[in-house]
Amino acid sequence: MSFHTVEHLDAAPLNRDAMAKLVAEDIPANSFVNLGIGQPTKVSDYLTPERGVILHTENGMLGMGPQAVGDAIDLDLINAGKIPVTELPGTAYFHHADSFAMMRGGHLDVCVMGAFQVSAQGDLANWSTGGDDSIPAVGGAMDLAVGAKDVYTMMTLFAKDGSSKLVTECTYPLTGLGCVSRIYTDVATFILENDAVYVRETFSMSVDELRSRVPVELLTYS
Amino acid sequence: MSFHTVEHLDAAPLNRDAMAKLVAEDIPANSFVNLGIGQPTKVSDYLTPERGVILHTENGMLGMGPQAVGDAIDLDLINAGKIPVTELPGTAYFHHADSFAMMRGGHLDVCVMGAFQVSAQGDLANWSTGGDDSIPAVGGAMDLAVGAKDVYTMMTLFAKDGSSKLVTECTYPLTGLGCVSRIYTDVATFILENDAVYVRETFSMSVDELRSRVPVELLTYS
Amino acid sequence: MLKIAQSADAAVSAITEGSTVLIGGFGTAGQPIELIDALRRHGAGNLTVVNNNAGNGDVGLAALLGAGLVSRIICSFPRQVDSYIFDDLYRSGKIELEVVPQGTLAERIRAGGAGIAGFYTRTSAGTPLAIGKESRMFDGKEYVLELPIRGDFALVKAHISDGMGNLVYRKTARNFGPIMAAAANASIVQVSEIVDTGALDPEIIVTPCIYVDTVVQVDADATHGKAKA
Amino acid sequence: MLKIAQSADAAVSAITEGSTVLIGGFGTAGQPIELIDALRRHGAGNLTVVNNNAGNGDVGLAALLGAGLVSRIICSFPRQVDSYIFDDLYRSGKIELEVVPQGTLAERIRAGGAGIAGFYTRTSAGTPLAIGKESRMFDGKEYVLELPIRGDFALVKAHISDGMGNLVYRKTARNFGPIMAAAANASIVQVSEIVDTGALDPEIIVTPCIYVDTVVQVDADATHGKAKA
Repeated sequence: MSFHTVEHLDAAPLNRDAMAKLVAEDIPANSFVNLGIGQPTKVSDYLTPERGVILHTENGMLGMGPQAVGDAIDLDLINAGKIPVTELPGTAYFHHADSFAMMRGGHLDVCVMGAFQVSAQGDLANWSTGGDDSIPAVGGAMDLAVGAKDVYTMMTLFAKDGSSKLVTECTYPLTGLGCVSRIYTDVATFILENDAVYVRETFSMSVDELRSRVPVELLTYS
Repeated sequence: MSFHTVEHLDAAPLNRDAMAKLVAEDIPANSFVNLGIGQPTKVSDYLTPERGVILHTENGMLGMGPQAVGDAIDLDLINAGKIPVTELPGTAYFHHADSFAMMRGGHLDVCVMGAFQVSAQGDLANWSTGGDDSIPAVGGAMDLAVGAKDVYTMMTLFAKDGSSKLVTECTYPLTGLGCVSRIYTDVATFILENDAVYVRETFSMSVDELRSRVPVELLTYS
Repeated sequence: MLKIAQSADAAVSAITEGSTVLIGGFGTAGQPIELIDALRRHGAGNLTVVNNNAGNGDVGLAALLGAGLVSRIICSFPRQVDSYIFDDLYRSGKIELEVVPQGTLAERIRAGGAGIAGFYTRTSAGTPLAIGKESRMFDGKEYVLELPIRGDFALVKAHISDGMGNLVYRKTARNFGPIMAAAANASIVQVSEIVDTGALDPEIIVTPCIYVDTVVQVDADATHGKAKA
Repeated sequence: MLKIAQSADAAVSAITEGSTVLIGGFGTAGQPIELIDALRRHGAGNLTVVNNNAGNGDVGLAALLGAGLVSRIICSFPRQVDSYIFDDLYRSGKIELEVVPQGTLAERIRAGGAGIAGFYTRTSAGTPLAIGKESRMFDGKEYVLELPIRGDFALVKAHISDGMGNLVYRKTARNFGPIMAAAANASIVQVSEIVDTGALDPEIIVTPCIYVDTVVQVDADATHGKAKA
């Protein structure tokens, strides 16, 4: 794929919905996709049926439909975030080992996950902040990280203290090595390819400003 | 289990049907059983429904019924020997990996297989005579040998040249190590337990005659 | 041969102190609440529990933990918004936790039922969860050696059983049930309906009866997955 | 996205010289005869074929071998009463044979589709088929390390597909189909019927559409498994 780096200097930083919409637009038509718990779930709101994207949920379902409301709520039909969902025509159910075989075996085209940190090499940290007091809980994140053909991540680019979450080396416990191919943030989107990090778009700030705040070499598409 | 060794000196050597009947009588009620290709298939003729024995066939079926005849023949419904069979109430179908997981995972109570040789330690040789010209073909024999809780074998005790097929060490290529627990032959039945070989019954010959022709220490139950 | 128990309490009565118990469910979907409640009343302690989570709210698995009967839990995602009972036990050092990536957990349970003594997966390679585990390169990538998980008992929730113990499940409540039933020495299954043997199409059976030891029918309303409120 | 091919010949047209082709079936049950015949007409040679057997009589897989298109076969049971075409090729050194215990063959194919780089099985430990393979002790017993099998293509016979490629099978014709579909880069499936998406109950689908690339409907009489004579 080839891009031109675009700076949207007058745009506001993206909110969560705008980020989800951007991710949804980038997911190839007719692909098999897993959306992680939390923010990535929102991506499904922007996947129109014509796109033919088929959603996998780790708890044993391919062909997941929108969130269930009212009488459609069935506590035997939930997604990975334990939210009641619906089934679409062509849905299939399977047990957990088969579900993760599907994931680990490289059959999913894209997964979208939240991130605490992503390194310039595509290392992902999104399951633990490593605090002594934190209870470790990984779920399916490590399986998704190694299994999906493409791993897209969503996060705000800067932590509350202003530090960049796109880093030279992750300081938080790793989820997977060299697995991330795209990073969607509120102020920029990045593509990781050829062992380098490219800026694809910026929102509200220039590439130069990004470079001043992100400790990773940022290339641009010409 | 405890037995008394019985010598049926006046009996004729068992034919294949009589051997199959003996095996069938020894299979515990309500057990899950796999009958190997060839002679062991005959055992099913002597398993009455009241016994509640459930037959597994390696090609993906639990609850196999009798051989199909006439209009009941369906080429999509065959046993491991590729003979058309029928299904009983409570049958389940599954794919090959699941079928052998069932076997390898130790869930079958008994399997019955033919044998070329069995050693005093319970080693089994039943897949190749090791001739240079022979085409190797193992099928599911090695999986059954390690998977079933009990492996019963059926064979004539003596080869055409008069040599014993119950041996100190198998000379034919092995199928599995230390897996056989019972040996049914035309002239005697043996139980392998506590690292020893016990004669349970003889047909047409005495224990002493067996001892003179079989190069393995034979114990008797008192 | 299938035992049909007359109550959930009868179904779990053979579970002994110190057992490893595989408990199905992903959150509350597929969680065999009635069997877990019976196990709590039964009172066998020092249990090792294998479940994807570590309980929600103060019912089911959470209540079992709360009763102090579980000394060790193997799961992928203990920390949830309503896992406060586990959280307290963990922080006060009253329960041992082994966190396993979810797919590795499922595959280890499958291996336990399938006679696989170990397998190599890329999952967790290079992460803290691989520390202390053997790893090995295949085709230039690092894989971690993972070992099977088996249970003395499994508690599973299915939808329908026939008279022999053949099972079908319902929607995403299937999750860990089939692999746990296969990986336990004795599987105890709660269903909302028991039908005559032969009433289930042989093509649709998910768990063949060979993996099922005890079945108990529980109140259908409680197991059909509808919201109760 | 599912391709629905208009003929078996069109369905196999992308298979190239030197490919590894997983071919379903146990004997003739589940053997995708029409796809194999099309592959023979297609003529791509130097194939590696993975199948439980090595052909029966002079049709289907046997005919593919007879046409000289297969240089290597991986199977568990080549020698059958009517495997004379394979027997001749083997004895004259025209085909390479790898014999694998049937359960190990199935598990290696499953591993290929499931991202497992290797697994330990007791099957074949201490036998000639373990020679040259790594082995290792677990709990005092010897286990053999086995590696995954993947295919460039899989040829599978199923019973019904929906419009997305979700599959159900028929009786023991299911055999290797589901695991081969999952272990191939491109799966080509012949079915006797294609139904509307949504017409199959989601609970009974055996192969989810993610594992299916191309479906072709062939003459139903030939695939319903009834004796033809």
